[in-house]
Formats: sequence, C-alpha cells, structure tokens
Amino acid sequence: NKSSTPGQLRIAVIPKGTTHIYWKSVEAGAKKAADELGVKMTFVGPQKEDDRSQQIDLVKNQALQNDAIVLAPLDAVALRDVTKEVAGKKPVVIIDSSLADSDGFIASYVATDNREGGRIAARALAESIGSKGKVAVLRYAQGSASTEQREEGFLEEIKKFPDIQVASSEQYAGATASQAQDTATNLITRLAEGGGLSVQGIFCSNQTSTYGMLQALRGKNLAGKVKFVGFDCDATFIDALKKGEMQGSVLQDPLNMGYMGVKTAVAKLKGETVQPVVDTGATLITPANLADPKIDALIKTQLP
Amino acid sequence: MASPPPRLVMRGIRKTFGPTVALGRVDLEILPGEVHALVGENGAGKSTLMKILSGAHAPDEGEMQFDGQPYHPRNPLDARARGVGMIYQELSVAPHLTVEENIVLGMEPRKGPFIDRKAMRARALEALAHFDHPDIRPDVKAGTLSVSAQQLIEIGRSLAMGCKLLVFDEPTSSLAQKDIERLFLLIDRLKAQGISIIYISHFLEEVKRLASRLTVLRDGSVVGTRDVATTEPEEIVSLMVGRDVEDLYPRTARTTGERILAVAGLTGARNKPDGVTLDLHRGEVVGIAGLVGSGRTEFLRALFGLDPVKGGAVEVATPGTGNATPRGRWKQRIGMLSENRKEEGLALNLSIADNVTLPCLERFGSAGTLSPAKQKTATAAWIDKLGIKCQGPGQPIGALSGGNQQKAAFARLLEYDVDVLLLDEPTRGIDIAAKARIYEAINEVVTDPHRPRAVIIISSYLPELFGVCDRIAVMSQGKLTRAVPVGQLTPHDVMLVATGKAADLPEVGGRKSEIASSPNSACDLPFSDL
Amino acid sequence: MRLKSILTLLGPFIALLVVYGVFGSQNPAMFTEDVVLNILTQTVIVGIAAIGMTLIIISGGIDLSVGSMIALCGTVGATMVTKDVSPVLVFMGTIAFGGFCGLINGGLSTGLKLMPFIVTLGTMQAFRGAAKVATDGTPVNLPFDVTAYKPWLGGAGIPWGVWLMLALVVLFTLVLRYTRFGRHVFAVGSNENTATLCGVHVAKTKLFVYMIGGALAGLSAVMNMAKSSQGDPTTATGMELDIIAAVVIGGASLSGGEGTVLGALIGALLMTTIRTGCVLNGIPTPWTEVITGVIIVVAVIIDRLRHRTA
Amino acid sequence: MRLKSILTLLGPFIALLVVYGVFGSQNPAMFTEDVVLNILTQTVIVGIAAIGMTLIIISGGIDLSVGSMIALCGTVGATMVTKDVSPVLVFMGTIAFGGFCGLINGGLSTGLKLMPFIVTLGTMQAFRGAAKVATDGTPVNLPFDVTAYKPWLGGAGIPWGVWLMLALVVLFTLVLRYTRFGRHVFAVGSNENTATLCGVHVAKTKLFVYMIGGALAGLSAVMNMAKSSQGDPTTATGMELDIIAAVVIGGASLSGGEGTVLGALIGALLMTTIRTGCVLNGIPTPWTEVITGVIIVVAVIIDRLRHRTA
Ligand SMILES: Nc1ncnc2c1ncn2[C@@H]1O[C@H](COP(=O)(O)OP(=O)(O)OP(=O)(O)O)[C@@H](O)[C@H]1O
Ligand SMILES: Nc1ncnc2c1ncn2[C@@H]1O[C@H](COP(=O)(O)OP(=O)(O)OP(=O)(O)O)[C@@H](O)[C@H]1O
Ligand SMILES: [Mg+2]
Ligand SMILES: [Mg+2]
Repeated sequence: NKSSTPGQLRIAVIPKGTTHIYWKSVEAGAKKAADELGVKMTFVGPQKEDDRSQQIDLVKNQALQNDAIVLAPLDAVALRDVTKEVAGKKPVVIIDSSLADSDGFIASYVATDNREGGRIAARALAESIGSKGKVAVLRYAQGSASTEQREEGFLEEIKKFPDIQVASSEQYAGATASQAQDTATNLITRLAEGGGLSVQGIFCSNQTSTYGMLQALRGKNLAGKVKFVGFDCDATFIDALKKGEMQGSVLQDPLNMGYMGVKTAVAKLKGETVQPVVDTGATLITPANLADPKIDALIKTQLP
Repeated sequence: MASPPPRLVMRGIRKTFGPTVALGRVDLEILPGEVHALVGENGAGKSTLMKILSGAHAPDEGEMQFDGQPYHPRNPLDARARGVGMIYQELSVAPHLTVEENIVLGMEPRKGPFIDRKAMRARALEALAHFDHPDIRPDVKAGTLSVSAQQLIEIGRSLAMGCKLLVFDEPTSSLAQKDIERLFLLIDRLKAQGISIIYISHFLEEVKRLASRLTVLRDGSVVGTRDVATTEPEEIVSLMVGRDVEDLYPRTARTTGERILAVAGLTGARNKPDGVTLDLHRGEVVGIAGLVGSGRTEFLRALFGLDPVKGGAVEVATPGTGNATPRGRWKQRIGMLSENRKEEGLALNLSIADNVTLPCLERFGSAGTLSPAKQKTATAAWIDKLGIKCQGPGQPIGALSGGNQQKAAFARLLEYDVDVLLLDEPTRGIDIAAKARIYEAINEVVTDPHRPRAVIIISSYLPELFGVCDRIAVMSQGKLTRAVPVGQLTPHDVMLVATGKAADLPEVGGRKSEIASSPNSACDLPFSDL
Repeated sequence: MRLKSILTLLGPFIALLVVYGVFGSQNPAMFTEDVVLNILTQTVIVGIAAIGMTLIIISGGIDLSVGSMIALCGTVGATMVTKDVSPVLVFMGTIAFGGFCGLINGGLSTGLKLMPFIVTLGTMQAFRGAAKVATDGTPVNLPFDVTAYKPWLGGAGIPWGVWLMLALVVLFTLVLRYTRFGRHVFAVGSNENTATLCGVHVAKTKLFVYMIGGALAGLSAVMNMAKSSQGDPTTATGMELDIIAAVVIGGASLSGGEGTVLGALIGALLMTTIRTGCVLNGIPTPWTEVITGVIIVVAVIIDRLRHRTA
Repeated sequence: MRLKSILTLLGPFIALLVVYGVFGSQNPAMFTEDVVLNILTQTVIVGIAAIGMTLIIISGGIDLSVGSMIALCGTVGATMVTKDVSPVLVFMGTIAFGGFCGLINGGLSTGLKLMPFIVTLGTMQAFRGAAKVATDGTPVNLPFDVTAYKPWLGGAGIPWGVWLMLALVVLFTLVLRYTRFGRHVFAVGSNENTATLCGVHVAKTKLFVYMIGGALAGLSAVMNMAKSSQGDPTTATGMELDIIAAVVIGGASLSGGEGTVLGALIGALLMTTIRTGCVLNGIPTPWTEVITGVIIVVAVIIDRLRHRTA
C-alpha cells in the first residue's frame, strides 16, 4: 500500500487508538469515502493508547507524505500546536474530540456532540428509574476529553431531576475492560444494600467501562436488578439490552464520522466550501428500538 | 610401586584458555589408597588439571582411565557417578540452602516425587560426623556459617557420595587450625579404607604429613614425581620454582625512625580486634601473624575506618586531618591493600589507570576535572617500575593475571605516596616472581633515604613474615601480642601463640633462633615443626 | 514449615492485616464475606502469575513480559473458544502456549547468556504486538452461549479460580520445598557456580522455571478470559510490575535464592486489599496509586528491617 | 576517545544505520531532511531522560519511576507557567523539583539500603498518583498566549531541544570521562567496596547520581510540556522501559560500571527510527511493537557477541 498512482490525493486518518471496535468503524467509514472519491487513505494510530506525545509525532510524520490529515486528537490542547503547524500547509479535519481554540485553522470539526450524548443518557436513565432515587457514575479514565464531556453532560442533565442524587462519581474504571471490571465490582460492593443496591441507576461513559460494569453486575447477579445505561456498542450490550440487563446505550456513528471526515478533507482540498462543524449524531438504543431498521443498520456498522 | 594397577591414569592432557596454555600434555598416575600430593606455583595448572578430572572442564586433548576403564566425564555429576569427587579451591556452597541440602545437592535421595528428607538428614549427619564441628547443624542455612565451616560442608558433600578418588584443592587455605587437624585424621582414615586422594597444597609441611608421593607441576607440565619420604625440600622447591630463590626476600639496612602510628586498645564491634595496641615507626615493617579467622583483617579494617570501632584510640603523626573513614585515612597518608582482590580490592571492569589513581584523582586536574592523559602517564610509570604485564594503562584491570592485578593494587599505595602501608595478605594467590617484586617494593619504601615509610603486613605464610618484617606480632582471637623483633623469634614461638598454646611471645633476650636470624634461608621454614 | 520461614512471611502478613484492619475500621463492609470474596477473586489473576514469577525470581531471573504474555495467551485461548474447542483443550492449549512463550524467554536468556531483564523487556513488546497483530487489535469475545468458563472467576459462591490459586500455592510450596527440582531452583539462584559444580543442570532448570512461569501466565490468561468473557490484546498492561511487586513484598530477593510462593500470594492480596479498600472508602482513584506506591516501599522497608535484626 | 569505547559504540551504531537503511530503501522519504529532523526531535524527551538513566545505571542503580517523574514534573512546570512564572524560573523550578524527586529515590535506596528496583517501583506509582492528585487528573494546559516554550520542541528549523540534548550528551560524556565525579560514578558501579576502600563517598555519589537523573527527568518534562503545551499527569506511562532499553542498547550493563551517554543517545535514536520508519512505510501499529521488541533483543545479542569475541 505504499505506492499510489501519481496525482492521487493522499489522506491520513489518525485515530486515538487502534484496538476498539469503534476505531475499526471509523476506519471502515474512511475507507468507504476514500474508495468513493478515489483517494488513497492511510489509517494509523499511536502505539500506546492515550499516548499524546506519540500522536503528536504521528501527526508530524504523516504530514510529510499526505495531502490532508484527519485527526481524532487524544487531547484538546496537546495536539493543538502541532495541528496548527501542519494546518498552515495542509488541511486538517478534526474528528471525534474537539481541539482547543482551533476555529481559526482547522478545516472542519466532525464529531458526536459528546455532551449531548451524556444528556441523552441521563434522560434515559432518569426515565428508567422513574425520575427519583440514587445513581452512580463510573468514569472512564482521567484526561480523556470525550468521555469527560459525556460524564459532565450526564451530571449536568441529571441535576435537573430534583429527586435524583448522585451517590458516587469519583471512581475511574481504568484503561482496560479487566481493570474496569475490578473497579466496578468494588464499587458495586460498596453500594450493596440487602440483596440489591442502594442505587437504582448506573451510567458508564464508554465501551470498556460499560463492558466492565456489565460483567461485574453479571458476576454479582445484579444484572437486571439495577437500571444501567452505557455508552458505545458491543455485541454483549445488544445481548444485555435484550435480556433487560441494560436499559440503553448511547451510540455514536463512527462509520459516519470516518466517512464525513475524509469527505470533508477531500472537499477542502478541492477548494469546495465545508461546514465548520459537522455533527455525526448520538443515538440512544433501547430494548424497544432494537428492531428499528435504522438502528439495526447503525448497530451493524459497529459490530465485527 | 608397580604392583597394584593404578586407580587413575591421565595421559597427554592438554588444556588452553584462548591464548593461555594452562596444561600442555600432562601425565599422572594415582594408585589405590594413596595420598598423592600435587604441588607447584600459582598458575601452574593444578586446579585446571583437577577440574578436568572432575568433569568441570573438558580437556582439549588427552586420555583418562579410571580403574582400567576409559573415563570421560561430561560434567561433575558424571564424574561423581564414577566415583570421583572434588573439593574446590574457591568456596562453593549455596548460601541460601541448608547444610544438609548443600551436602546432597545434585544427588538428592528421592521417595516418589519428593526428596526423602529422612535419608537426606541421615546422609548429612553421617558426613558431618567426621568433623564434629559445633556450628554445623544440618538444618542451618549455609550462608550463616563461617568460611571454615563452609569449607567443611564442601568436604562433607564429597564424603556423602562415597567416592573412590577424592581431590582436595588447597583445603586448608580457609580452615581453622582445629579443623585442619581433624581433616588430617579424616584423610588418614579414608586412605586406610582404600580411597585414593589427590591433595593440592602450597604448604610442604602438609604434604610431608599426609602424602606418600608428590608430583610437581610447572607452567602446565609435570616436572617430576617423587616419593615424599626420600625427597629433600630443597629439591622440591627448585623443581617448583625452576630457579634459585636465595634472593626472594631482599633486605637492605633499615633504620627505625620516629613513631608514625600509635594504636591503643582498639576494639571492634564484635570484639575483633579486642583491645589491640601497636606502635609503628618510620623505616620498619611490622608483621601480624595468626590463624585464619583470628581477626587480623578486622583489625586493619577497623584501623582504616572501614568497620565500626567500639573503643580505643588511633594516633597518627602524619600531616592532614580527618576522622576514621577511609577517605580520612588516605588524607593522613595511610593506605590499605585489601586481602580480597575481586570483591574489594579492584574495580575489575575499570582501567588500570583508574584503579591506580582512584584515591587521588584530585591530583590529576583542578576544580573537579580530570586529565586521563595524566592518569595514564602516572600509571605507566608504575607499570614500568613494578613490571606489570599488560597492554597499557587503559586496559581493564580484570583482564590481567592475578599477580599483575596485585601489583597494580599495590601501585595504588605507591602512587598516593602514603607514609603508612597497611597490607593484608599482599602476596595471596600470586606467583613467585610477582612476590619478589612486591617484597622488593616494600623494602624500597621503608629504606627510602628521604622519607622512610612504615608498613604493617598481614600474612598467613610465616616464611614471608620472617623474610620481610622487622618485628612480628601475633593475633589470636582478636588479641594482639607485643611486636617482637624477628631476630628473637622462631616460627615455633609464633605458632604456639597463634594456636593458643602459649599466651605470649617469649621475652626479649630469650632464646635466639638461628633460622630466623638469617631470613634468606626462609624457604626451609615450611618444614619446621608446627 | 520451619520457624525461620514463618518469620519471613510474618512481615508481609502483618502488613496485610494492618492495611485490611485500617480500611475495615473506616468501613466495616471490609469485613463482610462478600468483600473478602471479592479480594480473593480479584487476586486470582495476579496471584497465579505471581507463583510463576516467584520461581523465576528465586532462580535469579526476572520476567517483564508476563503482562504481555497474559494478553497474548488470552487471545489465543479466546480464539480457541470461538472455534468450539472443548474447555479441557482450551485450558491445556493456552497453558502450553504460555509455556512456549516462557521457553522463548528462558532460551534467549540461558542459551545466549543475555540478561533476562533486557530479554523480557524485548519480548514484552514483541508479545504485546503479536497479540494485537493476531487479533487485529480487537478483543476476541467469547460466544454468549459459552458458560463453561464462568464458574472459574464469577458466578455464585467461591469461584473455582480461587481454589485453583490456593491449590497452586500449596502445590508449588511443596514443589519448592520437597522436590529435587525445587531445591535446584534455589541452588541456581543462590550460587550458579556451585550448582553447576554439583552437577545440577543449570540451563535445564532455568528453562523449566521460565516455562512454568509462562504456563502459569497462560493459566492466568484463561482466568482473565473467564472473568471478562473475552481475550483482550490490551489487557494486563503494566501488570508485570504488580506481579513483581507482589513477589518482592512477599520476601523474595531480586538477586535470587530467596522467596516463597505463599509470600507472593500475601503480596498480591495486599495490593488487591489496598485497591478494594480505597474504592470501598470512596478514596478517589489517583490517591489509590499514591497509597499503593507508599505501601510497597513501606512493606519493603519493614522487610529490610526484619532482615537486619534477624 | 579510546579504541575500546569506540568499539563499544559501534554495535548499536551499526544497528542504527542498518535499521535506518532498511527503512530508507523501502521509502526514500526516510532520507529527507524533514524526516531526519523529525527523528531527532522525537528523540529529545527520551534522550534527555536517558542521559540521567545512564548515570544511574553506570552507578549500579536503576530508576523505574522516571516516566512518572516526567509526568509529575510536567504538571509542576505547567502549573508554574499558568501562574505567570518566567520561563527561566520555570526551567529552574522544574529541574529542581525533578532533582528533589531523584533525591527521594536516592535517599531511600542509599540511606535504607533498599534495592533501587523496588524503591522506584513504589515511587513510580506514588509519583504518578501525586501528579493525578495534584491536577485532579486533568492536564494543566498552558495559556494559549504563552509562546516562549514552542521553539524548544516545535516550530520551524531545528528545535532548540535538539541542540540541548546534543549539548547534554557532550557535557555528560565529558563529565563521565574528565571529572572526578564521573570516575567515581564508574567506580561505585563497578565495585562499591573498592570505591569505599579508596575513599570515595559512595552514598554521596549515588545520591548525586539520582539527583541528576531526576533533574534531567525534570528537563525532559519541560521539553514534553513544550511539545504538547500542557502538563499531563498521564503522560510518559511506560516510558521508563523505553529509556532503560535505550541505555542498555547503548552498551550499558545493568550490573553497573559500564555505559556511555552517547550510546544511550544512539539507543534512543534507534527506537525513534524504528517507529518513524514503520509509520512511513505504512506498517500497522501492532507490528511496530513486534519489530521494536525483536530489535531490542537483537541489538543486545549483537552486543553480547561483540563482548565475547573482544
Ligand atoms: N577459566 C579460565 N579462563 C582462562 N584462563 C584460565 C581459566 N582457568 C585457569 N586459567 C589459567 O590457567 C592457568 C592455570 O590455572 P590454575 O588455576 O590451574 O592454576 P593453579 O596451579 O591451580 O594455581 P593456584 O595455586 O593459584 O590455585 C593460569 O594461567 C590461569 O590464569
Ligand atoms: N560478616 C561476617 N559474618 C560472619 N562471619 C564473619 C564475617 N566476617 C568475618 N567473619 C569471620 O570472622 C573470622 C575472622 O575473619 P578475618 O578475615 O578477620 O580473619 P583473618 O585473621 O584476617 O584471616 P585471613 O587469613 O582469612 O585474612 C573469619 O572466620 C570469618 O569467617
Ligand atoms: Mg588452584
Ligand atoms: Mg584476613
């Protein structure tokens, strides 16, 4: 894949990581756009997840041999200067998470409105517990902007329900599903009360933390006994939704994000006008709407 | 002699280590039930030959037969299975294992999948019964025992497997006197049982006591096999050394000058040393004799600030100030040579120049800087003067032979130009030519016409002390006697005190020994009675 | 067990009790059966791997690649499950694969006489990369209808994995103490030259030790798979340091010749207890790290002082 | 420099050239000035910290906490910047803070005679936790109008950080070779007993070495801050192993007494080159890890063979 036909446009897509299914969907979307538009697309992420320094290096390296960059910045500030530097020469489209103070130089921002995603989750959880009781939030990891926005969005929105209290929101699940499961188990133990939990609802803000929490609930035989809204998509989540172990999960549309990211970049290269902000949408899936063909199609893009 | 068939025959054994020819075609025959001594200078190849016998090394060339059968051990276990056991020169116990585990290591008795602990204990007790040493109980960790006890464990290990041929490589070098006597009795017993023994030693008196025949190795070749009973010591020595040793201990006229060091009641943390008092003057060499473990090393270490001191005073009449730390002592122009080259004496992967100049780096540059060129120039001078065989001052010191390493360690004191030299076993493990060089250097510093230095020397080899020293003191269980002029002493007097059979050296004006008054005949001394 | 060995374990054990007690005094929930069970369950993965690491460290080696090995073996095991391989074969296959990884480590450090620290630093990256390459970076999920693995590290009652861990501790305590191989491991770590001269097969012993370490990492990986129903190529990142810390807190010496499996278990329990205690007391996550770090150092200081007076 | 030292450096240097050449033959872009500059720039953070680590390893120690230290120092530096402290003071303050962290490591391992491996394993967690506690887990962002730090590791032309790194390599090569302190570091690492016997202040030397290591980690943190415009408490996770690998690839021995600063730089460059080369050749990320791991092991094998024949 090193050779490209002369004159062919080259686009680099730099995700935050390469392991989550989520990024595979982004890649698929980007590929779809690249194929449609006849451009060459390179998809390469940092070796260690959450390694900002390495992502900065990646941006620099990729800028040397591509015509445009599509970047999902690991950090709003860390990536700002290198992006600004590169954007002076080549168009940069930011996807997934925002970049601070970047209106002036980026071509476009193509992303889920994460804060809104959090709000959607809050409303779904509140509804499922009848707008009163206690809830717990298991956060993902410190310093991850998109999940922090979701957590904030959730907490903001849940405040609007006067009869709902947040019992815990200080624990971070950790980077891997296995760590998340331990933290979740301990959290559940702390919140245990009689045969059930002292909280009626739980929210997790990304795939690994949701996965870990679900496994922990199942392990403690509490799955289904507490209302649980998560984030992102996984075959396990669909299964859990069907069994009533989860009441909802907020899906982004990574396929669309990758697709729109590349499309916007190419449009910019061709001198067309592009929207400064493109919302790729956040969708709540619930046991009730799983059968909906549109939802089903969205889910299909995010499962292997 | 020819009647019984030999137990072991070694023919044309050759072994090289890179460019070093350790053994060039050695022949050796050992008879059943004989104690055969193997003697020779350091580096002659004794240990190498025995390591080949015990399967630790493979020979480059040569044949071996054991009890008439071809014998080619692939490893030590193989050799043991054939009935060849060896007690190595370098201590070889696993400190974290217990005594009994060390004894059966490599051939643990088993019951099903597990070690048969009862059988192991029984075997260990049986092996240990030979010594009756109070500290050695089967279930203590070997690392907590003294060096002497560890050596006995090794011997026990070889006894436990019932060998037909046992090799002892300098077993007494780290044994206490009592244990040496027990070992000798043990060897007599083994001999009576028909077990053959090869006994390596630098001490001809031990050879005389134990062996019926001896073989002399020099530079990797056998220079002769003799019957011990009919051979004169002079002949053995000349076979070993290959030259006249009349001038081994050079000694020019010495004049004792002002007092330079006064030790009063120095007591170490574990009562070793125990209230030691000693005066040292410019222009003299004071020797400290004693048995292994008597606390001589601890005395020097305490004096030099390496070990904590419980009591006593040290008065130094040299310029510079400083407390009792090694750094302070160097500043007071006192330098020390450690008995343990590898573990303490030298930084083996640094260059000769670095090792020689380490205590006085500040002289080779100003304000913390350093000129390697100057370091090398200074070192090159000592390489020349002491005849250190090497590629140059930049060579890592670990690549040198033991004798040359020792000369370089000695050069450290000369380079610093100390007034007091504390030498702990300065000639341990080095060959006779190197020894001569060091004796010469000692003689030179104490007879320097402008600034005669003073030397304290520890040695376990009495001829050396009698050859080099002006006065000798004896240490026994941490206590040091007066230092008596060599002319008024015999080795016998020294040994009596060292072994605790006499409380003190004879009074001044006592019996005057003929041997001691002529130090150049010191090579006779090994045969003086113990 | 002899008095001496018991004393060696006393230090970490007291540390464990104190930490447990302090957290418990803040939140009595610590003393409930549930929490004790949690702590035990969450120790299984580190605990089993720490048993192997104990052997490696006693023999004078070290294995930094164990976290990556757990991830790699986990993906191998999960892939086998998705291919409908029977549980017994999955267990055996994963353990064997772990043993093979260990063999690579052992072979490189023994055969080429390389420092195990740097060999396993290399294989740590190589195994991790291999896990990601093999799975394309995505976790391999177990099919939903596979329930055979659940009871090992989940479900009601005491998970089988806890019993397995305890059984392995007993087994390897016996192996180390009462078998020839066990004593040879100590001998090699204590003084390699002596071991050679006494006819111990040093290279074979070391290879075997690394193989056991790898095999137990493989078993640990199966437990991890049972726990999270997936083989995740990014799991157990940095876990090698937890495992090594457990072994060292448990009284092993990094210069070899010393260490106990039971001590390593106690060390592992100590760290789980700290983590659980912090969550139960609502201590924010970053403080947990500070506390863990400080307790590691304090535990080693206590150990040091004990040695000095002993 | 003596022939011997040059030979020691030759191994890693040839490895570097070969790796560079192989990648370049696949993609000539490797030979452009831009890429060379990128490689240099991207080596600065690991490179500067590796200089300190070289001293620590030569002295017979090790520091696993250096990654956490970089994170902690980075948050301290960034906080100072947000408080309008002048750049000179920020540099000095961060370096001093790093030196202080190093002092903790050195003090614990020297004063209490603990193994540096375990001490720094503990402080690794403690420093990391402290960084997160201090910043509440969120990166401390530099104000957007602060541009003083940019030229250090970004902007047009050769970043100052590259010159700084090169200058430090020269400086510490000189220090190790041409100062008393430098020779004492070698002596302590080669044989601590000999150093004591020869009147070297062993404890002081070690403390100083750890302090320098910490100070350079602090400087590295400032460079990291310049690069990412923030002090991130989660940055440089696992970087300690990269740094140690660089030093060891560069010919240092983990048992002390051997090593060169230039070698460490070459080791660090080697690793950056692998990463850059893999990206430029479109090699998927996980393969990069496999390749890095294999090259580390191969580099050490080469080094070993060189030693054997020498
Ligand atoms: N492993 C080795 N590698 C290189 N050279 C060796 C090795 N072992 C021995 N030699 C060399 O072989 C020669 C013979 O050594 P050996 O140890 O056999 O002497 P020795 O007669 O036992 O001396 P000593 O009285 O000191 O014990 C020496 O020159 C020594 O340096
Ligand atoms: N740290 C220690 N722990 C236990 N025993 C020790 C220790 N240090 C020394 N010893 C023992 O104390 C005794 C005295 O040792 P020292 O080295 O002072 O004897 P020495 O008279 O100098 O004999 P040598 O001829 O060996 O130099 C030895 O038997 C030694 O084994
Ligand atoms: Mg010998
Ligand atoms: Mg001594």
